[in-house]
Amino acid sequence: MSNHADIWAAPLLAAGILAVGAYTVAVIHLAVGGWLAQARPGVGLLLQPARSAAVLMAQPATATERPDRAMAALSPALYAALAAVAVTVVPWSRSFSIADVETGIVLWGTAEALVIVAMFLHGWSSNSHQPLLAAYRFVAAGVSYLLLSMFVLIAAAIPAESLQLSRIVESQAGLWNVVRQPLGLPLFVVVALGSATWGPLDLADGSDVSGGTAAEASGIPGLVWMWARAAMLAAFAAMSAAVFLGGWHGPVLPGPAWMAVKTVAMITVLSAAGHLLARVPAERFVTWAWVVLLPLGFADLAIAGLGSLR
Amino acid sequence: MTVDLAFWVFGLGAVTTGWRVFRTASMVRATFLLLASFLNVGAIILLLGGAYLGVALLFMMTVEMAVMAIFMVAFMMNPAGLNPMTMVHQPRLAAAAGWVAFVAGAVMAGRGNFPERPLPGGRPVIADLGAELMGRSMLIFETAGVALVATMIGAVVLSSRRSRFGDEAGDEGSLPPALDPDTGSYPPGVIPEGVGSGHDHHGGHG
Amino acid sequence: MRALAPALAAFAGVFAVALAATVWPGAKAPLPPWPARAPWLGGGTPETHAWSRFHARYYPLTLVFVAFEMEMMFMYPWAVVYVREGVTALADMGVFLALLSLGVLYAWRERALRWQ
Amino acid sequence: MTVLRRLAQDAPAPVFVARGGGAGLLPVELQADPRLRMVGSARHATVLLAAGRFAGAMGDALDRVHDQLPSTGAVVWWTADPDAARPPSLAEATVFGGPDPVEAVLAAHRRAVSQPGARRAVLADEPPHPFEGRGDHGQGGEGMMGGVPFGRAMAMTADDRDGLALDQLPLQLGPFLLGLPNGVRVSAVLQGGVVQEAELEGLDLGEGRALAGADATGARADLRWLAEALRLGGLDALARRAARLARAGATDAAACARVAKLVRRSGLPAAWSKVGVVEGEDARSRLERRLRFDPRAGGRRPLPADRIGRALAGQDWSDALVTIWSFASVGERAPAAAAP
Repeated sequence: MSNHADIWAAPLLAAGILAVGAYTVAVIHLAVGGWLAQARPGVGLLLQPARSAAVLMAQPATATERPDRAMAALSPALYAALAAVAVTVVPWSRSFSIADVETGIVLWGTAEALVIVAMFLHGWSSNSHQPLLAAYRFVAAGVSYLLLSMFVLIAAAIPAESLQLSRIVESQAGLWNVVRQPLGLPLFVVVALGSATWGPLDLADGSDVSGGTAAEASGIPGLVWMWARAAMLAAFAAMSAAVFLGGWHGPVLPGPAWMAVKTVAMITVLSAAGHLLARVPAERFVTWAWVVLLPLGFADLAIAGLGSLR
Repeated sequence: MTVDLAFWVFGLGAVTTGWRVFRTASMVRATFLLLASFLNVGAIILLLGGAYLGVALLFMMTVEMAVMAIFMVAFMMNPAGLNPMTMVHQPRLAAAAGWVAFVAGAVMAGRGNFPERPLPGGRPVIADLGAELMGRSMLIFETAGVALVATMIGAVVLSSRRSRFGDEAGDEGSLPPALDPDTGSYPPGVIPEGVGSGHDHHGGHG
Repeated sequence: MRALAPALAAFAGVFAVALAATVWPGAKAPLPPWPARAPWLGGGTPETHAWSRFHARYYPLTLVFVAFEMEMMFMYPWAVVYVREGVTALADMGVFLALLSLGVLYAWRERALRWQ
Repeated sequence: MTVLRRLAQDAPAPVFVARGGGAGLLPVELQADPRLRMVGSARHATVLLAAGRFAGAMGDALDRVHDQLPSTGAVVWWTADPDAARPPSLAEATVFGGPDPVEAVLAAHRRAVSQPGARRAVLADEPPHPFEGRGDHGQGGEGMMGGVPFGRAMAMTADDRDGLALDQLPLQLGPFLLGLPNGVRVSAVLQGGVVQEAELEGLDLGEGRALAGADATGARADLRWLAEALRLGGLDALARRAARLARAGATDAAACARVAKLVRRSGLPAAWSKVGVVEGEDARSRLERRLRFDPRAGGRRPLPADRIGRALAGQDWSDALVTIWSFASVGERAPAAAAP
């Protein structure tokens, strides 16, 4: 059961899914924010991300005094491309993923690790102080949450006896992982918020460092970066839906529809977490991740292991 | 055909980025060019059918180069190469050694007599690896665990000044490295109390 | 490998488009004047370049992480054969993780997880 | 192209607000308006809204911010004394004297995205230090670490608490940074994101009339303070809610209590605990005091700037900002201006 898209169709499919996903993230983010701010958002909300994107497209790109131009151009592109490669391994139905790789969750982990590199380069390349501080503190958080991601995905692989995403979804036919391994999803949400540098883990682009690695970005480079962040969050929402919420399994509706519904639900959860939780100071997050969350990751693995003993 | 083409693309990519490592003045660029080189090598391993090994290489190298960048920038003078400089010491010797190694490797690869036992496609390589780790190689695997704990403890002991005895107690009793290990001379201003002064030693309490 | 090709193609395609979008609009524009290019400090000024021998406050942590991550690479194949191997695999990994927790516990007790 | 412009015109205007003399925390309330979007860096804005008076060093800082606004951006000056002397950056600004500048900002935004005439920089187009053609390679540097490559010196090493001697970054931050009270600038030496030494400077906010509504007391003042604190903590939606309540006059005690509850649940108090401990009191307890919206609790003696400056040493930069903001007095005379 290995299915994959045509090599020429793959980029278009990945970019299409991400474009829809990123726009959905933006709309839901505004809707939840408006609701929380009691601002009664109207239907104009649906166009608002396009409008804000148009502002950036009308704006010239700025430069700093002595940037590393190549790295400054490469890092947003790398980040966007990592969201694309991540979304390719997500299965949308029993018979369709863009690339149902045998080593799916390892490839996913590689993309997460490269996100840390992209983020660091984005902050480094402008040769500006606040982006640099933000990039370094992000790396501290990154090396702390990356292990959690590995633990929860490996735990999901145990009952599936495979690292392949389609098999992991298949293994949830009876019982979804969110029930079978209850610690997995909350820990994976931490990883999602970190990788998209969102809400409580917005350490790379936080307001306390004037927008962090993006503090110097305006115009289209800024837009590409913002898009990539939203796309990354969408990719993580889809991955959570596949690995923990049973993927395409569900009554009545066809598989892809269930995936869409679950992805949107996850985007709402992530967005609400972003709006309701304050940014965690990097130093405390690091201690917390190693001393509290990592043992929870062990426990998740133990639960998965004990549950899979025959 | 496609695989051949991909091999050449990744091969050239690996060599070019590897070469550029030594032609840049920025530590960050050097580190991530090296990463790019490793990623290309990982892709070649994937082409060779190492489904798990290839992706594992991509993963490990990414993480390790990210950590290396932090240390390179921290400890190297002029880490961004704002003033032009060269990354190589003893350039002639290095170039000669590099070429010798490259030619030797290329000759071995091209002229060597390798056994031809292609594995049947579709073998579950990852499960085989797992079975190996749980079977014959279990001792090796557990030994690696002990070695990694020793690595962690060693890394903490060597790098952290904070300790359970206090925030600056990590260097309790330790001395800065001597400039010249034979004569035991220290750079000016860092001669610790009780060293070379002939008095009784107090240790270095901060 | 055949399944990896679309993933690689998606990477390359999105990378190329995003790179072109970032680079192309500014390619012909003249460089903004010097004051427009000063680092953003909310009206403040720096004395030096930001690029420096940056004191990452968490360096012991990164070393612990590298060691830990190396061990994690064993766990992927382990997970695949877990159901087949049963209690052996559970015990094996239990010992392994117990060992590594010792490393993390030690790092925590020595306060190596805090900013140096 | 016209579609793009029409879309951009109707977008929420990304505005960077610089608070000057006589503005108090009144501009914080602007985020209540959904047609505006407050941004943290002038590079993200189409409109620079300068609120209040900008004299001396404040004017110089505004000039720098003005030049960092993308060249298509527009400038609006919100002032009670339109005839007062103004820094060069405000020479061509749209002047607005009324109580609510939102319409003026929106008009400036529409102008900026539809007919982007390049705004001229007001500072001289020259590098911080002349470097071209100097040094061994013509980029102003000497040897490995010397000279002024590309116009700036390189950072130099200094001892630090963990025994390493890595580079120090000496810089001045503000006065227009999120979390800095009006007219406060920080001269800090950072090493690896940790403050080694810091000094708070109170810049001259000038004399003259204050903006209508700049002075606020009681719950409204606390809500203004809270709105900025929440933005600093990454809670933009809650910050907008607090700003809306402040704008409505802070009369709804139950609504204020609900905001306080949401803030307590957000983890912000936990993030602020043990930060900026001065006289046995941390930023968390200062936050908690504000969250009670108790008019009698206000009016505590502002702390001298040098005490705050000393409290910053050893903190992470983001914690340092939290510390400074936790001491911000809501009135005009920010902590830095208080006599020791």
